Amino acid sequence: MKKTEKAKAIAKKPSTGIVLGKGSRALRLSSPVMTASGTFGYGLEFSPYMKLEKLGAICVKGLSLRPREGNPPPRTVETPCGMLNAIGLQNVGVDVFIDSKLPKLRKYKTKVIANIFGETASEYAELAKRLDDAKGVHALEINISCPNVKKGGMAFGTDPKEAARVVRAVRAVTGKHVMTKLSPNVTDIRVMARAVEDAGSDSISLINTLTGMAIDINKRRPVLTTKIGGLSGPAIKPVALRMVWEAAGVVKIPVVGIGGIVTAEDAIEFLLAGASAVQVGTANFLTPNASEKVADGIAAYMKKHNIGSVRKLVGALN
Amino acid sequence: MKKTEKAKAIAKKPSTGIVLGKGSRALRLSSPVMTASGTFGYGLEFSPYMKLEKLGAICVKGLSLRPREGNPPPRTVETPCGMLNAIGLQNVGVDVFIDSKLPKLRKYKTKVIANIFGETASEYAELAKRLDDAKGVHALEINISCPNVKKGGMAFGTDPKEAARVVRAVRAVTGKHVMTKLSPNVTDIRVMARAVEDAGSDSISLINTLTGMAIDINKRRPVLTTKIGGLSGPAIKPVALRMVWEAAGVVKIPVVGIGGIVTAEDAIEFLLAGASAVQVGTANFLTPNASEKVADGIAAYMKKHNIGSVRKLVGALN
Amino acid sequence: MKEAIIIENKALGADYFLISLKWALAPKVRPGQFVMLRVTGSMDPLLRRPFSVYNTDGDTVELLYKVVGKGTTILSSLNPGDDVDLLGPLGKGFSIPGGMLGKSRLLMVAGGVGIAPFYHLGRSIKDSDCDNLLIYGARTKRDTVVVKPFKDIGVKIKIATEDGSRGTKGLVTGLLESEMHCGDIVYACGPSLMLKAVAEMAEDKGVRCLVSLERAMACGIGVCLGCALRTVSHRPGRVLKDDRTYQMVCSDGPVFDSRDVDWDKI
Amino acid sequence: MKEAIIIENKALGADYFLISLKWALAPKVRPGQFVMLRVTGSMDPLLRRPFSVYNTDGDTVELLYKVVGKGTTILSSLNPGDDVDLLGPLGKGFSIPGGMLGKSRLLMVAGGVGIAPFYHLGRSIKDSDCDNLLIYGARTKRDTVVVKPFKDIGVKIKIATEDGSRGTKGLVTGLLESEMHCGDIVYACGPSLMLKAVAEMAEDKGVRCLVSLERAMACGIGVCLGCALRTVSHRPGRVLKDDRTYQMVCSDGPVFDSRDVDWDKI
Ligand SMILES: Cc1cc2nc3c(=O)[nH]c(=O)nc-3n(C[C@H](O)[C@H](O)[C@H](O)COP(=O)(O)OP(=O)(O)OC[C@H]3O[C@@H](n4cnc5c(N)ncnc54)[C@H](O)[C@@H]3O)c2cc1C
Ligand SMILES: Cc1cc2nc3c(=O)[nH]c(=O)nc-3n(C[C@H](O)[C@H](O)[C@H](O)COP(=O)(O)OP(=O)(O)OC[C@H]3O[C@@H](n4cnc5c(N)ncnc54)[C@H](O)[C@@H]3O)c2cc1C
Ligand SMILES: Cc1cc2nc3c(=O)[nH]c(=O)nc-3n(C[C@H](O)[C@H](O)[C@H](O)COP(=O)(O)O)c2cc1C
Ligand SMILES: Cc1cc2nc3c(=O)[nH]c(=O)nc-3n(C[C@H](O)[C@H](O)[C@H](O)COP(=O)(O)O)c2cc1C
Ligand code: FES
Ligand code: FES
Repeated sequence: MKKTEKAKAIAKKPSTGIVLGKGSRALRLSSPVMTASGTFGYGLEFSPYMKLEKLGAICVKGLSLRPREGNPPPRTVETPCGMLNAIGLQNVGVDVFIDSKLPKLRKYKTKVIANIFGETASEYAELAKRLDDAKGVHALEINISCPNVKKGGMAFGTDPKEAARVVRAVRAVTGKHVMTKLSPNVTDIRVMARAVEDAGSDSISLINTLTGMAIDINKRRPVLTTKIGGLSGPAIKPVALRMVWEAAGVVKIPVVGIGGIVTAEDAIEFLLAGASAVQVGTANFLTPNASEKVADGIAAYMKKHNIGSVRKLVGALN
Repeated sequence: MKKTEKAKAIAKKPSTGIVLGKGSRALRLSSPVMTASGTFGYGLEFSPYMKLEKLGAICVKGLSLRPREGNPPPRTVETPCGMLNAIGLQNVGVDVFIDSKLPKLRKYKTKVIANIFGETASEYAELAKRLDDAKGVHALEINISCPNVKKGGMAFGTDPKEAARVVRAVRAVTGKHVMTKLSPNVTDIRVMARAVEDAGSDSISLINTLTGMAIDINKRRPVLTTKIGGLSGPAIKPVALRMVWEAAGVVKIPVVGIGGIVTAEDAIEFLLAGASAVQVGTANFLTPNASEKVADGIAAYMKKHNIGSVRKLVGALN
Repeated sequence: MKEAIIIENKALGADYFLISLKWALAPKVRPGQFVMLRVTGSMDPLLRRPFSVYNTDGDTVELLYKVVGKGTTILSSLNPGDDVDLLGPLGKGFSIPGGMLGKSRLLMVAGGVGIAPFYHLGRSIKDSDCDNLLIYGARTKRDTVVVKPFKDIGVKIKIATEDGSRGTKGLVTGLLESEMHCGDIVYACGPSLMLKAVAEMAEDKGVRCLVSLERAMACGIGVCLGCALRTVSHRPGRVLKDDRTYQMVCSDGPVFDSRDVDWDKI
Repeated sequence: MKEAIIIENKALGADYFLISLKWALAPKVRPGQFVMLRVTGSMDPLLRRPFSVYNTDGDTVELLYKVVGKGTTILSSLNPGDDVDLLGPLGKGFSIPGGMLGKSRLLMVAGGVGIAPFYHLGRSIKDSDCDNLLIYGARTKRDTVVVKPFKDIGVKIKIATEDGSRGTKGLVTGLLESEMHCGDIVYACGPSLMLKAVAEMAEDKGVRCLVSLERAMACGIGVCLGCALRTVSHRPGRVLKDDRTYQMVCSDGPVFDSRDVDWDKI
């Protein structure tokens, strides 16, 4: 390739960069593709399978103040085009994360989002405080929508007032970008989206899992010991897409689309519906480099359709 | 076979009969398997493919006061393990149904449930009145949960007060069994279930479709002209099962389970979760005799596990 | 829904395949009818896929298909001996308008895989007296995968390819302009835009024209009401508004009189 | 996740199959490790399926599997030349407790398809001095599908069938009673209840016992935290409560020291 041709090729390369939010709390992503919390470990586990740098960000497994041991097994069960999980937020706790996971993660040139979960608003605030000066954490994702724990979790995610309370508590103690992750188990997602926007969230991500159930007809028992679990995977994509489209229609802050994304085509549907970025979840289990493939596929689509910047795709329905 | 052996065999044949509700409004079904409204036409279309008598009941396509032409195409799109539809309740109208469909349906030895839909509570009542003395209609299913029409529909299905108002209006004018069909697009299905029970519903059926969306990334348009449609099929089964289990836990009236049932195993999950009967929907498109197979499969399971009556399966979780 | 056993599943090039199936209901199929095929026992893809019947012979049915997505990819990977689940025959198929057979020339117009139903039709009319003609449009020479079979049954055929690599260069409509004559009956199958153009031309010339349409289908038997087509006709039993009506492509069609179709809303 | 090509997919009877795959990573597999196999490009079944590696030979890997449901049914329908997607090798596999190799006798105990990992193990230890023994339990003679391969590599084998149609009548634990001796190392794979019984017997006799466990798995690489096993050990990095700990069968196992397993909660 001659020099000028090379320059042209580079000029033509579509820009996949996207900025979520504004000012000092802007989250600058080199790609609109992130990985969803709980499906990508602490990121490091995937380095043998893909280039982590291809990702805009990694959302790590939900963190709580103290380590949590999670629910008794069985914790997962396959369903048609989906799976139910009831992990129960097993995690090493925020301190171990900061001390022993984060230093290794910092070596990778990708953003890190800490997904946090508390049983009270002040626990959320405490988590945010501890992470506020953790080097290498670029944003906090408030998980107000986990169906698999008894206290907090879902309650915060289905009541707009409670949700706003958590967001305000976190907002008050951190200068980092705050992303609030919404639960789909509500009558009107727009109400929730507006509530967390008003409370000061810099962005919203959705959807977390739909609550569901599976029964073992031979044992005549729910398969999961918790009876109910969270449904994820391609099965939920149409619901997720609808909610992202609805939420994006009523808030000004950026929206991150999650739910059943396996291919670049899936991700593009979410971008067109109004998401500024996406998270790949369950697909990481099917193909450890699924998120990388999604990122590559979006770039290829942009090239094919002559779309210079990923921003031009966001909400670009005819 | 000798006479005594035959008698024994008959005695051993498990009883699949089930009675929904009490007194004069009891709905006596020979099988817990029905077909879901909108997926089985007016029943007659399936007689070439199966024995309609195998069914406990047939729920016919949603009926409105006046004929409705439905939504512009495309009206359906496949999704992972599911489909979205936005038929828009195209139907011949209640009068044509009574005059020209019902007489033919009466010839089959199975119960007929008329699924009704109005834009106001008084339209529901008017429908119920017209059907009240229609010979061959054994129950009314109130559809307060159709996502595919602009007026009424979902609003009735997501607000417990509105739902109760519709049920009371119908209850006031009919002596027939009233089954109320709930929408899954709510934060707490138990609130809806209790509201319609208190309003006088004889039974509840759930779930109707989850609202969802699909986007054509080449045309950059929602696939459905209505943008949003109703998600059905195996994909929604875990959500449906969870909601049936939750609803059955809080009401005393019988619950009819719907959502993604394809096989007898699926149906048995619903029975164990607390449903007294089930409806087979989208599966009728995959296999026109799916409902017959489900009915046969339940009987086989009962035989294998030595369960004398289908009632013993209802809610029989260990 | 009777099981069918694959006898052969032959790649014809350019993503086309011809599949032969042993199927008890094969003798019942009339030209222009279709079947709904379930390519897998899995729930993804969930729905059956519609395919026109290309040919029948005793208890064998043949389908000509093009690989375009999930379902057809799976179908193309199946082997002789595998079984698939066929529902059909479905739809009304081509019907020769009353009394015209033998008196009118049939002008068959096919675009791409729209050629599929014409072989069966061609065989069924091959003893007619008229000088029937098939006009076959495709993108390139590679896409004209079934020319010889038509020649073998004595159907006259003219070809148009977009790049001119076989036959006339251009679209079928170009060829049609000179070939469509008063008194012909036109049967057309192919992309919607082609059908629309053919229908307009037929209307201009006052020629009867039947079109075979495609729609996303869930049930194939007229019950889901998914495959609605806006028509301007007033067949009984359908709901009207603004003088239009929805008919079902699967059960009222897939073949429609071109004058009945609301081409603005296709 | 490297693509693998099917070389052979042989029915062994009684729903068992032996599949041979050409797979670049085959040489890396250690005995007792497993792979996660994606049987279809479709989204149903969604998840990969875990299978122990039965054997490796150059760039060939062999899996012994039993058809029990959706995924294994699809797998059994695949043909030579088809490709499948393998993730692995995964898990820690069997490790010979420090310094015991060559000094202790290996007593392999297999129940049903639990035989799978032992062929690879058997081959890897076949040059050891000890008089190793495989005890193989199955329901009936028909289910004892891989006896000869073990004999061919010189592994001594004793069989128990539930109906007595081959070998001793009864469960493997019956045979074990007389075969398990102090100083042996027991490696066991099979149904949980069998493993529990074997573990108890080993504990009674003071014999080291490693068990290979199964769990529903989503990721296979330790990230979904789905395949939790309650253990009584205190390995670092795990969360404790009431002195117990969850370990992941996929990444901490699938082989565990039987004393570490909380058998009450299996
Ligand atoms: C009555 C009828 C007869 C047909 N006859 C034939 C035939 O003889 N040979 C043949 O190859 N095809 C025929 N088709 C089209 C065929 O049904 C589709 O190509 C097939 O369903 C695609 O399935 P898929 O899973 O491979 O593609 P999908 O993955 O479902 O979709 C891939 C692409 O194909 C488009 N598509 C999907 N379904 C249809 C459809 N029903 N019609 C048009 N486009 C569609 C989608 O929009 C998408 O762009 C017929 C369709 C109808 C309605
Ligand atoms: C580490 C490991 C190694 C294994 N090695 C082998 C092997 O070498 N050969 C072999 O045939 N099988 C092996 N299995 C079991 C195998 O993974 C399951 O039989 C398979 O996943 C079933 O898939 P399916 O889709 O056919 O069944 P499904 O339709 O998913 O289920 C059918 C039945 O099998 C049960 N089942 C499903 N998954 C598992 C599982 N992971 N473990 C136990 N039961 C299950 C279900 O509860 C159900 O009753 C192994 C499992 C693990 C965890
Ligand atoms: C095994 C598993 C664990 C999860 N853990 C978390 C978690 O810790 N925090 C959180 O916010 N979401 C969690 N989720 C939800 C996902 O991040 C995501 O929102 C959901 O799975 C939908 O996306 P998907 O369909 O792409 O998987 C988890 C999901 C799965 C499947
Ligand atoms: C094409 C289609 C049309 C439907 N029409 C109606 C209707 O008229 N009235 C109604 O109450 N439900 C209607 N439904 C909802 C079904 O009755 C059922 O509640 C839903 O599809 C979930 O069940 P399934 O997953 O088994 O299909 C329709 C569903 C489909 C797929
Ligand atoms: S496909 Fe269902 S009505 Fe035509
Ligand atoms: S299967 Fe995911 S952690 Fe083991």
